[in-house]
Amino acid sequence: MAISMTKLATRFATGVVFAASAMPALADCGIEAGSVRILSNDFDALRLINERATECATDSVSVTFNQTQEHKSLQVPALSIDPAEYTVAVIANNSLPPLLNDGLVRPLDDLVEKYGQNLTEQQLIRIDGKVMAIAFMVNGQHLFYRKDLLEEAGLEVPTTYEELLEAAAVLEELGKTDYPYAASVQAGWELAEEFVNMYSATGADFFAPGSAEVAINNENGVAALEMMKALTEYQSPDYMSVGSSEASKMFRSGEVAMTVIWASQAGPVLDPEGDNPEIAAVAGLAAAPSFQGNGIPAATLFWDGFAISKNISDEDAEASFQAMMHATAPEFAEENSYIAAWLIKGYEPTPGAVGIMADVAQGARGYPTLPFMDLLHSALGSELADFMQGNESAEQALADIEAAYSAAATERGFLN
Amino acid sequence: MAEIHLKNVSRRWHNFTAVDDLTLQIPDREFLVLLGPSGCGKSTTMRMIAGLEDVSSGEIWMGGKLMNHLEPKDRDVSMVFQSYGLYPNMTVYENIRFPLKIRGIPASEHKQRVMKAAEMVELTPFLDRRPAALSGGQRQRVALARAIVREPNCFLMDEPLSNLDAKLRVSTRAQIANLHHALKTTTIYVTHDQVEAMTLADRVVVMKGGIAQQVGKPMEIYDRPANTFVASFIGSPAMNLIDGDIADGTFSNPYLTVSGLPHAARGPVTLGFRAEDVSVVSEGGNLSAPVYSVENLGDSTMFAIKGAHDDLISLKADKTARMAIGETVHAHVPAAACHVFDRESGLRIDGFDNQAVA
Amino acid sequence: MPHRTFLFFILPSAVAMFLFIALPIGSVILQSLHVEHGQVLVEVESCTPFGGCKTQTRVDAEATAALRAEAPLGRWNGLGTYMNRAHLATAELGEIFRSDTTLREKFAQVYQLRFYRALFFTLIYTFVVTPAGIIVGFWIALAVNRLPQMLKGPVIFVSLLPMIITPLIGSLVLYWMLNSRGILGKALQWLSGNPDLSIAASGPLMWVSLILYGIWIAAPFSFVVFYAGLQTVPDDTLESAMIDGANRWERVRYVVIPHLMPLATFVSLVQVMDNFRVLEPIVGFNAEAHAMSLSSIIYTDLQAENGQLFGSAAATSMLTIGFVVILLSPVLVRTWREFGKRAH
Amino acid sequence: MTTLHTDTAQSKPRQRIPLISVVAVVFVAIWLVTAGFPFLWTAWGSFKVEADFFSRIDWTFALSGENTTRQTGGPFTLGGYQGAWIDQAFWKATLNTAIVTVFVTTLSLILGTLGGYALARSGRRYAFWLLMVALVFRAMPHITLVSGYLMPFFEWNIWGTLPTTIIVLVAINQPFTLWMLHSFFLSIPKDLDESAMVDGCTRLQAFRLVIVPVMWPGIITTGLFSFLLAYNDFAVGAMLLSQENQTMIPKITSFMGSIEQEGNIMFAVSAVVSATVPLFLLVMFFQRQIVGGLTAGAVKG
Repeated sequence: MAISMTKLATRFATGVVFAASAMPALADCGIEAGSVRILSNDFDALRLINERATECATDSVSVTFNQTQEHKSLQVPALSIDPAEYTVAVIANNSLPPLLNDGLVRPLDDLVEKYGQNLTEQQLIRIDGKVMAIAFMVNGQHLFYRKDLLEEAGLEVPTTYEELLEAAAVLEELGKTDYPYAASVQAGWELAEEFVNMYSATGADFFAPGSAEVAINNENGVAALEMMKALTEYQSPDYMSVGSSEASKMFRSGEVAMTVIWASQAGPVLDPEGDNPEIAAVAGLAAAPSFQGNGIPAATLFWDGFAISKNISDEDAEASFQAMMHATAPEFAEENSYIAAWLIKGYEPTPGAVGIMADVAQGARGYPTLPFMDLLHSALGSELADFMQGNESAEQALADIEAAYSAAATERGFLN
Repeated sequence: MAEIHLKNVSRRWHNFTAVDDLTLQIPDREFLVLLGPSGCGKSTTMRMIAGLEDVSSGEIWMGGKLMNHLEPKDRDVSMVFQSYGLYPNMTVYENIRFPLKIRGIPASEHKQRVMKAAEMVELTPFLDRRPAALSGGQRQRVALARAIVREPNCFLMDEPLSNLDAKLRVSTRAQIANLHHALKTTTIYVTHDQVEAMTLADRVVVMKGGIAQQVGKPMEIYDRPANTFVASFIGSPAMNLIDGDIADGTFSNPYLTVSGLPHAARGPVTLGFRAEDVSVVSEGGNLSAPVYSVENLGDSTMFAIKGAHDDLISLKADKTARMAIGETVHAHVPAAACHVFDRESGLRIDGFDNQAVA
Repeated sequence: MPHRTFLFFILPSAVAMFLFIALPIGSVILQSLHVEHGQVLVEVESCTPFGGCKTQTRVDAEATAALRAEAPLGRWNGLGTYMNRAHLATAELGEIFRSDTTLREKFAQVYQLRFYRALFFTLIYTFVVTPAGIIVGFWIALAVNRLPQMLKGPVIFVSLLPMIITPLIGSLVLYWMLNSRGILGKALQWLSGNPDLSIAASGPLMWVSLILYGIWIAAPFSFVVFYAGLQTVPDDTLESAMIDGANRWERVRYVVIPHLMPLATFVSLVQVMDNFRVLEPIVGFNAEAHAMSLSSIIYTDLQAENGQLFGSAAATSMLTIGFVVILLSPVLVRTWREFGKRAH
Repeated sequence: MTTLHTDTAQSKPRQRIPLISVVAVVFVAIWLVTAGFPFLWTAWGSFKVEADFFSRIDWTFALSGENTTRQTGGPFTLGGYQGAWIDQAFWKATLNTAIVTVFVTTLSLILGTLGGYALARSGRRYAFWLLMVALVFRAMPHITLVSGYLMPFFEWNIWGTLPTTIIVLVAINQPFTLWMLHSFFLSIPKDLDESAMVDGCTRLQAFRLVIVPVMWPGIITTGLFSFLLAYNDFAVGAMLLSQENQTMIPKITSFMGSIEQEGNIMFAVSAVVSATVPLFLLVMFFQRQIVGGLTAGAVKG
């Protein structure tokens, strides 16, 4: 038993890196000494970055990381203590606010000046004039469609949701797929995200300027909701349990002709060696449709990036920044251009990034990096399900959301 | 050597008093029986001596040492439980050896001492059995052997015979009497069976409601019960107790008149006499009533009649006596056999003693 | 047992429970009575990769931290959190009941409130699954008890499977089978003759599935307890019932069931508590659209994605405990009586 | 034993015996399928590829293994197992789970037997109230407790380690362990520990040498439930363990993917099947003790 375990361990330990301090340095990151401790979400692109960061480990530099889906629950308590449990928090625009709210991350201007020669202006997340985080990749929702079917039906690629509805009607008539359309409207976070996308495309703000008062209970909100409801006509009756992954699978297996889902699904969808090569060959990507004719794609862009802990020594902060600079160096983005849409200098968009790049080009809005956005998102997630099932009116739903949000925001001290 | 002394010992829970201010002096080598109905505090008293129960107030002394706060293991007593308390996972041998092992007696002595104890209770053939494979009587003897193997200062026995059938009870009782004779260890024995108390005890403590009603040698208690409770508890059948009035040495109630009693009291009293002191006569006598039941016991015949409060009064007659239910029986209750108790308090009224001894 | 000995034996356990359950519960109660400090909001210029630089609202971390340092618990809110819209919603309830609507409409409006929606499902789930699980378990126990000796082992083994499976995984396994493409989902479509039938699309079907799942996972526990209990049914009583002319059902009714009653109390005690905490099937079945439970709203409140609401989760937790105590109070009273009897 | 059917032969009209037996057998058969089929199906499916087991086209692919044959050359594949165990280092999570369960079970039983014994033998009111408080503790949703641990654990620098998680699980498990063991101890006669004490044992010796040996059925039954709690734990492990200490269930859910990235569901399926195997073995070996333990008095209410 013991012997076989050791054997297994030696054979496969190369696949997983736990504490890299014992490993030989594979790259010279120019770090003299320090401890780098990374907390990140758990998906492939971040896994690659984390592992690349561990290349900086030397006798005097230790690099460890913790990839977990619970990272959002952990980051605030883990960075609140002194010294912080982690020196680097890999965050996205929706997970940065909690750290900012509590003042747990440090300004990076001097480090950017010293080590950030490869950074582009676009990567610098500036808050109140200070660089608080470095973004390195982008994600967001866009349209996936079947070139062959649209062609067969004589349709253009829809650029607005109004067009998409018409196209869906035609495709339904055509009857080549089970349903014309799929969207990620699984009850909870994804349903709320879909509303955020739709509402973003109206160009209106979510909150009254300068306050935490929610401002979605208006005709824009009603229009967004009614469009979401109208789209369900062309979706599988199971739509309330279809998330981005499920919609992607439906598209890949030829059950639907169009879907608006996360750009990170482009990889599996376009994979010619996946389960469905014949679909991969005819899949097309385009910006998310706009809405109400103002041309803004109904998507919210997310950037993933990192921030450095405040409660650590300057030496560790410097080491951490350098390690992350090494991990997200231009050659990394070049080598792994298929993994994600990088914001890193030297990245050439691949065919899989066409959709997200179109979103960016057409002015899709970023997901609001506001301290109270998560509360609104949560209220949307729990209150929208009834509306989507036709149990209440759009006006009622928006009123409920406003009430639920206000209760939560009061508890958190944003409203009085 | 274990002289045991209980000084004003009480045991109370919340609002319930199990033992109330009990004082007892138990000399070394005595066989003391605590006798009483269930819930009278006799077991609690024993458990306090063993250390299984806290003492609420008062002191327990043993061999000149204050025991109140000692753990059971430090009191050098051994105990036999009503349900035997055998260790089901150990063989008979291991069960008997357990106290030796746990008290750190040198292992070299174990075998010889266990064998000796087993021999005394005739268990030698069963030593490698588990308790589950033994009969009730055998289990009881294992418990006895386990108690004697250690030669403690004091044996405590908590109704050890009550789970045995009638026949075994008699033989085990004899065995216990014999053991005490051989070992001469101070023994405290709890029972609700007055026959056990009478046959085994050097002294008996009759208890009720947590209070010692009478302490004395078995025959003393039999002959001079201190109150109506003791009188009704000791003897088989129990003493007949009849309410009536006494005046000028004559007790009278509607169906019984006894004269010739000492002039020690007057007014309402309870008269006690034992069935065996009565002589059933064909005519006359001072008692006459219709027969309620007849029991032929072989060596004698018992007649019962109904008293004023529907209580039964037993009369012992010759084994040849024959009567039908409903016939009127006549009997003579001799004044010399009568005990007189205060009606109110139930306490024995002094001045009748000398005649009572038959 | 003397106090000192009792303390010695109970101490390790009591310390563990005190540190990791009582203290957190204490802090949970404290938390539920407070709301956070007013966050100091400022307008700052911020720049992101998309849309360039804009004026946005931020929390002034330093000013807020200063407020927090003064009173770390936040602002005293009393029972405010318990009464707000996310919990007992007293104000909303009052309005609903004052309004001039039919009872049916009133119910629908109350059902819109998150807490009552969760409470309603939790209660229905608890009160269907608990007795149904007990009854199914009891019948399995009776039937297994009739099997030939050699079959009993394997049957008991298979019967215990739903109990030992990790709840989250058990619910996933069943959901995979039940969804419209799974083997059971297909079977349902075939049986109903409706090719579009899908449990994910229908509220009532989802409820039925959740409840069936609950019974599936609860029955083995009752089964194993009742089966054990059946082994101790006294032969004498059964035989005298037979002589008294009782048929099989009457023997079960008048001898076996009374004998198993104490076990049924134990089982229902455990099961009411477990069922009242139902969470895993709702997550595993992707059922949030159709069903919420008290635990699932606590879970939602604590998800970092949603901007953790500790106070709100704390209040729901305390209300949950309150309901459990009410549900269990008959058993608690009984235990108290028994304990009193045992005391001397 | 078997009282319910020994009586049938003598007292009932002949023709009713087969009927009721048939009903019972059919009922048991239906139950067995209900209880066992999901496991059988999942175990079978774990040797297929996703396109078969979760076929969107035809569920019968799960039986025929069409895509499995096309993709791997045979109707069965070990791909899921290889992916989970080797590529994703599920073995590491298994090892962590083994450590956690062994320690949680052992510690729960040590603490629980001591405490349960005290509660069963003390007739005092505070013992009753302790039991009641423990019952209320059991009603507390775990997730609420866990979120409260994070801050202090980080502060004391004990977050992320196995011992911390083990102690938390033991504590969370105590109310149930105490209740169960307390009822077991009630079924053991008081005479036993009292005679041991009179024979010269301290309370602790009496407990260790006399009571524990006769408690084995109860300890095994309670131990099984502690084992299941530790083995099946998700909330505590997911929040309190760092990556290298991750246990099986959180690992399996991480195979399921997230919004950002699709998971590999077949890894999850084969990990689920792998995770169920030890439970199978456990029930197989301890079946007699579980039932026996329950009979011995765990359940006297």
